[in-house]
Amino acid sequence: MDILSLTLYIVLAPLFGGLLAGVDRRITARLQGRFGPPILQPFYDVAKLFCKETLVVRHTQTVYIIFFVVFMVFTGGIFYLGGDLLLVIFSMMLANTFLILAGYRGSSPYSTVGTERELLQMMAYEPMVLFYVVAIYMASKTFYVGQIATTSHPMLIKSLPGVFLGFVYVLTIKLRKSPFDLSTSHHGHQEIVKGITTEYTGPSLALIEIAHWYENILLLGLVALFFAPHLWLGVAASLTVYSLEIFIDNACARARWQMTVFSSWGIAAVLGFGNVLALTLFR
Amino acid sequence: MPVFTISGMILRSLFGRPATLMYPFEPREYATGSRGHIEIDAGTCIYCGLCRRKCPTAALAVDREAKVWEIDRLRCISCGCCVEVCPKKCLSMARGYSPAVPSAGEPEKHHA
Amino acid sequence: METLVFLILYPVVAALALILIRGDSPRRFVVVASAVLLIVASCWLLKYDYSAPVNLYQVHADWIRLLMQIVELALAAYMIVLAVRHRKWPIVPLVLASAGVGLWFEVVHVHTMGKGVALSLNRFSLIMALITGIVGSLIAVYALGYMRTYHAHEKDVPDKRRTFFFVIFVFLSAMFGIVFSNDLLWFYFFWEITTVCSFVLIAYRGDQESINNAFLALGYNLAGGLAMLLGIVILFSQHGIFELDKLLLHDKSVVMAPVILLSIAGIVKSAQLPFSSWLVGAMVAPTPVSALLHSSTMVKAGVYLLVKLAPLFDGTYAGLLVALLGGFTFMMTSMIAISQSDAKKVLAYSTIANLGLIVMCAGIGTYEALWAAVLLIIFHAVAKCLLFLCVGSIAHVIGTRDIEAMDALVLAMPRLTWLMLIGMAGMFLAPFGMLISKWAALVAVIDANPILTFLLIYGSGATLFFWVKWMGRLLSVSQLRENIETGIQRTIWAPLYILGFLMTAVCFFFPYMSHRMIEPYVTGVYGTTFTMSPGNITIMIIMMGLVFLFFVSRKEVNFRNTRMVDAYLGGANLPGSKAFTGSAGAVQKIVLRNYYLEKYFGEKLLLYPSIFVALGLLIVLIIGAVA
Amino acid sequence: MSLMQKSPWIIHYDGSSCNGCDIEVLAALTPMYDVERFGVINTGNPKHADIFLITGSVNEQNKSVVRNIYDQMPNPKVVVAVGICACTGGIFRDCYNVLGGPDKVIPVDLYVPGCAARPESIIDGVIRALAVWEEKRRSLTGQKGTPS
Amino acid sequence: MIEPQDLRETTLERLIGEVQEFRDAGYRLVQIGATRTEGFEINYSFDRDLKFVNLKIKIADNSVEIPSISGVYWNAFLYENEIHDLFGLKIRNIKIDYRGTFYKVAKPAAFAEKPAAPAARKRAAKPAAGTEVSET
Amino acid sequence: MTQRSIIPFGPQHPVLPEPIHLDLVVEDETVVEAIPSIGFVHRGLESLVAKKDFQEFVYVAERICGICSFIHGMTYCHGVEQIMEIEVPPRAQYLRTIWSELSRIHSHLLWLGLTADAFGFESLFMHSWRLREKVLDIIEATTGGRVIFGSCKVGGVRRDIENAALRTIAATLQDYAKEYREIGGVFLEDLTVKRRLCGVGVLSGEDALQLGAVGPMLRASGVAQDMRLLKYAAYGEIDFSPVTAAEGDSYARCSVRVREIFQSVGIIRQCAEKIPDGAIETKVAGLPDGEFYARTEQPRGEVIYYVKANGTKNLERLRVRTPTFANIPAMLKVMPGCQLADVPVLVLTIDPCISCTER
Repeated sequence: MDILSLTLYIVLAPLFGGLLAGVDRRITARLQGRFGPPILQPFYDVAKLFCKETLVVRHTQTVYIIFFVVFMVFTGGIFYLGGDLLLVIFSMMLANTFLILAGYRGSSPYSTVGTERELLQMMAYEPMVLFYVVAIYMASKTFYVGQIATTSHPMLIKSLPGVFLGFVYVLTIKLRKSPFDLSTSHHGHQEIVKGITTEYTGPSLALIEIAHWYENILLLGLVALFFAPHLWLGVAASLTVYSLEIFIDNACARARWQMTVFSSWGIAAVLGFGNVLALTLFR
Repeated sequence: MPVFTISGMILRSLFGRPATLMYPFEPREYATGSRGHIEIDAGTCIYCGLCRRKCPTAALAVDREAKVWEIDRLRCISCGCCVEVCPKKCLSMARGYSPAVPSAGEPEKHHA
Repeated sequence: METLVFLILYPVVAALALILIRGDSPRRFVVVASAVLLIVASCWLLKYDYSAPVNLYQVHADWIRLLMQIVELALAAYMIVLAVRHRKWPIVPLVLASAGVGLWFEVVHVHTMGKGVALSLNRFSLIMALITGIVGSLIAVYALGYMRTYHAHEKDVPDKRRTFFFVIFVFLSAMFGIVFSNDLLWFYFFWEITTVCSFVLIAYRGDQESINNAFLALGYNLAGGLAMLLGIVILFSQHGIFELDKLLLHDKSVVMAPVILLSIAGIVKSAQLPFSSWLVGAMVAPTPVSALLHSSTMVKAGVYLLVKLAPLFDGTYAGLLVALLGGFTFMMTSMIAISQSDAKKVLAYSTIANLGLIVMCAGIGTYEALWAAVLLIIFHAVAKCLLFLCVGSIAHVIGTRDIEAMDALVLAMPRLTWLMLIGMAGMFLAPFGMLISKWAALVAVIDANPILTFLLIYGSGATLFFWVKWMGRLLSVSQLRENIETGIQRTIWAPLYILGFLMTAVCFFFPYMSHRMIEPYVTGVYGTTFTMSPGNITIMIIMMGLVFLFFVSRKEVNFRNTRMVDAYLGGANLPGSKAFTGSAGAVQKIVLRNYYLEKYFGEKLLLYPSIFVALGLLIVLIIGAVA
Repeated sequence: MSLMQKSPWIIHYDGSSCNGCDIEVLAALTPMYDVERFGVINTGNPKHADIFLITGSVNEQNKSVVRNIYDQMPNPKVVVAVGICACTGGIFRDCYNVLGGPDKVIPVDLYVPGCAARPESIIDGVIRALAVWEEKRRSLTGQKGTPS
Repeated sequence: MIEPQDLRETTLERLIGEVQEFRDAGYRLVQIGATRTEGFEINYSFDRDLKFVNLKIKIADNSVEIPSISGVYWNAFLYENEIHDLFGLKIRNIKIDYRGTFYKVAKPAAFAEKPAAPAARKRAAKPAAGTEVSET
Repeated sequence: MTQRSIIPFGPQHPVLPEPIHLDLVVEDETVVEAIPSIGFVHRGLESLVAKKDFQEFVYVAERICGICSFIHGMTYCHGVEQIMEIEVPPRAQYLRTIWSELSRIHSHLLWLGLTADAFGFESLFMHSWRLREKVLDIIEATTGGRVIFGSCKVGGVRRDIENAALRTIAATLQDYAKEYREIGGVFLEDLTVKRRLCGVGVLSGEDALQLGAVGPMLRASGVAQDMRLLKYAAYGEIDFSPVTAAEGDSYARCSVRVREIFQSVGIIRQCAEKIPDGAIETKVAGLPDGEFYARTEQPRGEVIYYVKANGTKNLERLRVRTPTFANIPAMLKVMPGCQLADVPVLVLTIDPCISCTER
């Protein structure tokens, strides 16, 4: 059964991720008063990128991207096959570390600034993500996603409202949406050009895009975990959270890094830690 | 605390019609008098060459003997200077821009 | 029993031999030979039978205690002479106090003690012995090559290599002594020797700065030693216990006061926050010293004591305070490490941070915490030693220890860079050691106290930042550099390769190691143990396989038609020269630097408030002990 | 219209143009004309771009910049000269510092006339450029590995 | 004339002194321009609450050293670098001196050639109002 | 080993519509030093004066800059007319005022959009430019060109607008003003926008005068100076007062520009009411001889046209000093000490028109 669900995941996740990105771009365009691209636009972009020539600053920069994609798929695999939640978080961090090393490997001023900002972003959202894991462990007594998804009869959201709100706040950083799209963002004009992906062209850029799709699907899975036993309620909730993110993306200016890091730490401390405290006191 | 102050505008444009003119599919009609491209009524032209001298970017060429009036669309900045100065008023400014061309190519020729 | 005594005494013999040898090649022979001998001996310990939780060994010669007392007095005299010569007045009362109390205790009580159990051996001390034996002797071998280039570079430093190797091997024997001794007086004796060794080695350079730092370290450690001595005296006078194993069996509420005094000694020795400045100061010593004493073995002695006392801390008020102190140290020092640009300072702060993590686990005292602490000790010792040695060799070749000078090191010194990357991966990257221990610590901490979770989570955020930043600096290439990795002796490469292999081996075989050694020890102490579920272990092994594949894979893999081109410089680049036309027509080379966020995580900003808070915690701990 | 043609990413650089054509290129992105309907994104990075919209003529100082940007674009790539100044140097043709259109420095595939080329003519230019791009792509993949 | 413009003549020596006076009087530097006549004319214009004043200096050729006024008005360095590049005028100690790399131009000092002898066209019927150079 | 990296804020950059190069010496995202290098758009069009006669040069003058092209043409004509003592009929003066105010509105909306894009607020950029398109439609209807109007010439204007059309224009602008108020409100009240604009690039009034800043840069630091008070074109008969702000930071400059949009709408309404009938141009006879400094108010500030003629059909010298050239020192003074994220906002805060600067 594992092999089947693994292949199913590996095939379906990018499709949903791509569709999600397509719908995202269409809604963003409509919010901006524009007609917007076709829904399958992300797939056209990736198809075109695969047929482009590869330009490299250093010959060894592409291997990091390949490992970034491999680990991102691996992380999603662990999560959707009911693996250990902590392992999912640490392996996601490992995948992001490879992306950051890829950015450093680009060794150009803009990709280095983008990489440093990606590091700041990672430092910003890590506390909240770890509080997320701690809180879910405390509420459901297990780390295994499989067991959490099936056994926890009172929905986790009831006992973890603070962690849910904190996680949605930090999701803006992970989804690279507006107030916190410091390192690389889909918006055309950014002061550090394209951040980490400045030095990556053609196929490696396509791989990065596909990895982002996997990551988005994984993040929405993490959001859906709060509504654990009811699958459809979880899917609906994560889609509403995603559309909320799109709305915030179009309603905020980009924040500076200090605002990003210290506000995320503050939210993690207040909402995440507060919720964990509440759990320990009233257990 | 005024956050998301633009939400009214963006929600209105989300649920309203997008402001896009769907250009290539619905042709764009230009305002009257919009400076598009120069047209010549070859019959009335007396090939005096006044427009050629007045053109700021030397886009026109007039050959009195062969009775040929030439215009290089890639040089004409559609300023309307030749239309003003033409004694016979045979040049006119039409609406609509001149199309994109793959290479410079030789200028358009008009003769009697 | 014979191997234990051999391991304690042989290094002393080797040390004496080394102080007499003048020439370089005989010294090399003795050091290599004794290194091999120590490794074989400590592996020989594996053959022992560990069915019983702890094996105890009587030692019938009571002249040993007399010998120890004489050596202690000699050391005290030596320290007083030096303190007077260098006008370091606070040292003198400390030395007098500890020598006085020691002498008084000897005269009054020793004859009533009777035959105690002097030495003991269980799986935890086996692990510590293995670390000391293998890592310690590898460092000694590394020191041979390192000291030669060290004196070639630093012409003004007097060549005292004979005393250097003498003290190194004396230290190794003291370390074995600490690990095996069950009798608290023996424990205290070896504890004081390591303090003096560290003092001598830090002052090796002889210039004013290293002397000040040496005395600073001496002062702190002597205070710790004094606290331990008082603990032993109170323990014996009130409860008649002078052996560690009996102490562990005793009822914990009664014996809490001396245990807290002992733990304060442990906290000082492992440089936890209020006392962390001596370890950062000790970085002026040559790198093998920093590697041996100040990251792998000596500071581990402090933590060894605390982990031994961990069962007593389980659920007690003092245990929570020790855990808070450890966690707070972990968080603050990780954040301070972000703003450091000197490589050894970063390693020092990271060592303090990881020791803080181990102290936190010891403070919690549950079985998961103990399992995590032991695992943290193993991974940290191997990884940090590899990193220190690599930084030492790199600093010799490029002349500076500044991280920014290590730009494009992967071109300049590829082998050393990849060894450092393995070390760093061991330190913080997901499938490797530190993650597993941090994972277990998280599990242990969740059940204990949410505030500890807070400290652990924010600290791990900061660790990620400064490690990846350093890794990136090694890999990113702002200007091309040709290979300058020549002229490094074989005696330096050998230990580095062995440590690199050891690091990978430890990470790959950690489930086997945990199953064979750590879990039996934990069941021995608590009856139950924390076992990693087989599902997770397989996933981890797969991840480690993938990362290992990355380290060995051919890095040049690319898509079909690939073209080399310049970096994006806004169109102003001068083709192929990694530079661009700046303003006023100047040719501007690409310069890439990391972020150090001095304004937010600076040492000045964070260190003093954190020392203040840690002092508060300590005072509450002491009041708890007295009341 | 093969699949690949549906996502032409453009990069815009202003040679020595009077920025009339530049704001028209930017206007083409905005709601009234919205070139994103055709999948066009204005990336600022030559390494991600397929179509190079250059406005304005080339002068002594930005000759090397235009060359650098062109070299940093991965094949298959198309150059579109927007505006009369980019086609033939326009009204500033006989200034001492103007070398003429970008075709003096890089091969230009398409000329979009107009003094301040209207957004509609820029959209037409981009659509025609797609055909040129497709033809180049086919020739690139046709002869394995010899980029045009 | 929509607004009376006070155009004054001055010499190289008195330049720095007069510019300092304008600075103390609260004037802001509007522009420094050069013109190629037989020799060269350099105009320094200042303005305070819409009152416009211009100093003009005439020099024979561009080998004459002109003192830089960026000591008094820091932002003058832009204008001085520009007239140095376009007219080839030598200007001493500009605060930020680009030494000729301010503009990378096809023809250095392009504005310095003598203009072709103006076709001696008949003056317009109305005598040119000309400039009442009011000497104040 | 210093911890300073050098970032080329190069000629080509996604945030810059026009090429300017800044060498940013950066330490931890704080800009330590910014050294500019310009000249990427220098065409040397002032040398065209020798090749084109003074009436034909209007076409060149208009094409110095695309955004404020009409005011360039008008200032050139104003300069030549002053030398030749030509009386421009009042209706032409009013039409010129209306067109320059229309180009001020579309230029400020363009600037608002670009600044929003610089600090990462893409939907604000799109909406600002959506509103700007409406103004461009009005301009195209009246002059035939969206960006280069080409409706001004020496001695008057080329096209006329009937009074009825003028009144409808004033009315439509009046209800556009409602949407301008909404978009202006986002710029001036939104918290995330204020966090990116307030306190960024503070320039005191004293410094602004010393550094020769002009236009909104100067008015945002409290100095009420507007060239339109010189009463050229029809500004004599229109009552308006310069819009100023006190703080002197990017937020103040943004609020000055937003309020100037409403001021321009007001001016156009007054023009539509007061415009007299009559001819729109006078015959130009003779040749100019003499020199004059024509000064008018562009959306970016004060522009100087030094026109020197020697009685021939070609001008002897034309010197154009545009406002961005005067504002660059102010930008350079304000740049060190800011964050890397603020560099695009600061570069855009002087509303750079590089093609104006380098002619």
